[in-house]
Amino acid sequence: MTALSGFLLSQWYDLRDLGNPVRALIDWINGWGDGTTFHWVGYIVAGLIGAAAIGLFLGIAMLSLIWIERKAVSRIQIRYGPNRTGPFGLLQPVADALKLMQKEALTPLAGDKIVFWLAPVVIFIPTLLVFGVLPFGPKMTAANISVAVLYIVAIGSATPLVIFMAGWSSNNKYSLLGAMRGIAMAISYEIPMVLSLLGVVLFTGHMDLNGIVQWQQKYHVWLIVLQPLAALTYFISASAELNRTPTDIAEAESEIVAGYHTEYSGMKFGLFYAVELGNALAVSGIWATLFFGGWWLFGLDRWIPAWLIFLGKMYILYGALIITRGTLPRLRIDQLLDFAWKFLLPLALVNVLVVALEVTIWQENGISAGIVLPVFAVVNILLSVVLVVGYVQSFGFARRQRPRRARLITDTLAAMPQ
Amino acid sequence: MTIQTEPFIVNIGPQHPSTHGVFRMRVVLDGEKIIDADMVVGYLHRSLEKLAEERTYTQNIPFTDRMDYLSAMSNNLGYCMAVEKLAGIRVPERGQYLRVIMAELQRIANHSMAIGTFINDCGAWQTPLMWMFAEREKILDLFEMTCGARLTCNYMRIGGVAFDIPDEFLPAVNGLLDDLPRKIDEYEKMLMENEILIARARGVGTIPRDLAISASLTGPMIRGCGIPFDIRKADPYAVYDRFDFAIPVGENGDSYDRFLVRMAELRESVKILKQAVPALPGGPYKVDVPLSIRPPIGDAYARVESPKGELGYYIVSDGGTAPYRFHVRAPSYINLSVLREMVIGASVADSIVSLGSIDIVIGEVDR
Amino acid sequence: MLGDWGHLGFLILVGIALPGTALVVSVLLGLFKIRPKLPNSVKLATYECGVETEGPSHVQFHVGYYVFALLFVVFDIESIFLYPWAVAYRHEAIYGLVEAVIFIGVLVLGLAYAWKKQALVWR
Amino acid sequence: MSGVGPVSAFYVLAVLSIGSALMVMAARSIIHAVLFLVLFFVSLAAMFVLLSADFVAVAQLLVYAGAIGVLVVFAILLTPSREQRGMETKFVGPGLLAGAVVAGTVIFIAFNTNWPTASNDFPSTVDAIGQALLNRWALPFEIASVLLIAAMIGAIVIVGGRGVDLDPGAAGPSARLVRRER
Repeated sequence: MTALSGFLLSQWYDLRDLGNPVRALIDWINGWGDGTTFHWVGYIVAGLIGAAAIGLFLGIAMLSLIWIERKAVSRIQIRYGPNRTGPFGLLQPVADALKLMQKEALTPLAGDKIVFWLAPVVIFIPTLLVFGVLPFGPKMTAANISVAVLYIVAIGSATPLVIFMAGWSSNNKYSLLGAMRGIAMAISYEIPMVLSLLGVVLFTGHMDLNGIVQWQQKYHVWLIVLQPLAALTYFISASAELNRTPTDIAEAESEIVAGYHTEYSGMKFGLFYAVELGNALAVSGIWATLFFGGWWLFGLDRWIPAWLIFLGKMYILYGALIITRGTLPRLRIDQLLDFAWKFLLPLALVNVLVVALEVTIWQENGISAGIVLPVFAVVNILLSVVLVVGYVQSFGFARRQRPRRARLITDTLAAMPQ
Repeated sequence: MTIQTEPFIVNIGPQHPSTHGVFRMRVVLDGEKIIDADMVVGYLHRSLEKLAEERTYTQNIPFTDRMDYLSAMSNNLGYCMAVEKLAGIRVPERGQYLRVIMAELQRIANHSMAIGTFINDCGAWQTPLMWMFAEREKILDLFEMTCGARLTCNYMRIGGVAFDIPDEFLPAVNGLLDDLPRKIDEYEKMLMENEILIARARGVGTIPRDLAISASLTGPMIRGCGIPFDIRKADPYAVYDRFDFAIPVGENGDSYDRFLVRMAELRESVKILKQAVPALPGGPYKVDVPLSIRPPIGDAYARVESPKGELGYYIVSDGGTAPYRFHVRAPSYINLSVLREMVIGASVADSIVSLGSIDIVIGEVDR
Repeated sequence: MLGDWGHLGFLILVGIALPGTALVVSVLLGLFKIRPKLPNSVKLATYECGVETEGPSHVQFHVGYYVFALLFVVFDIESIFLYPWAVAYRHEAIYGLVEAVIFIGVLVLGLAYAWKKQALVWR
Repeated sequence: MSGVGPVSAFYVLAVLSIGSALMVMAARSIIHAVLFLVLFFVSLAAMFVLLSADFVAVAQLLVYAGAIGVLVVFAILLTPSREQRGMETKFVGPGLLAGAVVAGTVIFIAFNTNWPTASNDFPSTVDAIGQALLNRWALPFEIASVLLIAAMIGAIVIVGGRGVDLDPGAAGPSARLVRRER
């Protein structure tokens, strides 16, 4: 087997890393002429292939997610879900897309037409840009930049503004309310998000995603074991910005009709819908990269294509988002903001301090990782359990003020108020 | 320092996902906070009360189906009781028992729907509603088995019920009654300790006890305030005085208490059914009454505890085949009257929860 | 490195092209009469649950939003300062720890002040 | 800075940033102006990348495009709507003067600075910034935190920690506004 692996290694036909054939192609292009003149062609071709691959992947992923999401949520709700179009309803996303395309697209007269048309186009860019830095495999990052962790947060902070564009340009009261709620929520959850990722950076000393994955490979551990608090705060705060059910106050259909995209119809609405799924997939992708080892799977990535491992992790983690969506009621905006500022933010700060202390102990005493990492893992897991349970005990409703059943009265006359 | 803000008007309804039909709430908002609210009803008005003056007493029964279309059986029952009171008709035992069984099944079906939509209004993504629908479907199957219709049953008649139950009804209802307590346990486990649901509903839409009394609220609305007012106990009709059941009451009068009361009423209804089904006597299910009955001159008011509250029918007869005056005391309409007090000062999200906890059906509000 | 950033530029192009194509196809379908285009004044009116809009939609908003935006800016800048510190931390761990404890301590003080002053309460 | 790619990228970004900056002033709607401002911030962030300052670029994106953009949006929506539409102001003269001074300073500095240029393979700047913050600039680093907290306290005090009551005089569209404590 090792011989086979060696034979395959990094040849253009080694599809365990889809970067190999691309690199072979680029090398061939770079070799044109005297070997330096045509580098710009190679660069442009490489960039276009990477961008097109991510665009294509995102398109297919969005179609698949429509089906997965609808089917899974149906199962949660004791329904069948789509089962008429194609086997198991697999063609449902295609049917959805066709339907949306041939629907009449209305632009409200009172709205701001340019911004109204611009918003669904612009909202795609942040999603794609986040996928651009995700390592799909050891050498499969479209843009391997050194400040990727902060970059992800920065790109994510653009989405609320696009939501504001959509909401404001509709000239609709529900849209404006939705847009304002969306921004207020997004800015509140960005702080715990930044601080939770800070814990990861502090622990690994890397700000690029490849470096973080390689760190996990080097020490043979998933960061969720070492950083449960960061994983929790990141997951909650990132999924809060996705406008999905427990936190979908920006489009809260039972309150403000459809929030910021109330006025959108046809394909323009479809784009918002697709981006919502794409963003959710991006969050699960980041979660997989930072806390679940990315493309690395305890050495199995030598045999299974790394990109397949990464995709698998991404889709499995997406399941967590589906379950929260299918099972939880929506929070009110003040409760959401309270949660961000009074639960996630202190938690993230505690995490940063604890990690700083641990790294100091580790670095200053030169203890080997084999001893120190298990200890940190146990300490951090215990700490996060204590903190979360303590918070629930002191601030939660369910435990403190246990919901009693209704009082049962048989002698009604005696119980009547006088 | 005060910073002025411009209040702005938002219409919630008539075409809104969570106003349970075509109810319109015109609110004045300051940011998210409601500072004023107007309730607009009448989009579904069909002048049922006037139409009823042109039809015979029997022909009016299907109209009552279409008021609160989620609990047609209870509506039929109240109307038939009013006419029977007017004409002095006694309903045979079997008919009385069948009426109680159907009314209690209807209560379970209605409360399932009410709880499901209430949690939907709290923002859950359809899941509790779908789960609750599963139980409601089984009850509607029972109705279909008995009278052929699932929603607008038109089952009760003056002097009894329209048809006797088919043979397969009793095994089916017994199976359902064995199944239901387990299901209710499951729902209670799922919903009652849900942190988000408690956070969203507790303390939201609180009705003070004296307001509840002075606004003459009934049903789960007043019981949520801790007042055990239930027509089945206060003014027993049919054969309710023979059964042992309790009246669940809440404490604070908020949305969560109303939800708790409805949950507990599911159990109490099962308790009544478990006593009523084995005790179902034989004999006629209906007395013979002429199709175009002519009650003596006079008036009568009969009330039942419909799932939404006190449903009363006031009928004046001039001795003809049609009522001279037909008036409905619709619980949804009267319960809705306190909504303004509930939502002012609350946020948009809270107002939707408050509205959902009232459990209105626009068909009954507007008639 | 610079090349990788350039790749992101290509991604932006794709990010415009992808939804752009969808919209163009949708518009083309309209030209071929597959997609209807029958606007009228009621259809194009602002949706407000089936009744006419009252008053302007773009109104002055509640100040509660602004407080959170201000808090956000402050905390955002603070957390950005912490990132270079986190990367360079391994070189001077103890000194860095002291420095960070002071920095984060001031941050926590601010948070506590905002908490106590009820600035974190949505209204 | 060398090579066709970076140079052409520079010109594209220069046109984009100057164009959007001009549009901030020319836009008729104030919200359009804000959106152009955000576009300007974003193209400026891309400029920082060309200057090998990747961390500064991301910080620019996060703080200016994300945070300041949102702050400006909220500030505009907080202004009474009748004041959002004033195109004429008596501050035209002083504004032009101040603008000219700032522009002059910027041009002077631009021609008198020996600008570093990006290499195609620059090292990440984060580590260097971090080292600087840990060693030479430790005190400013701490003072910055105090400054930020001062800004936050100021904001809370100005807005009034106890909240804002609706002025009953601001009776808007509704005739009977009800004032009620929650």
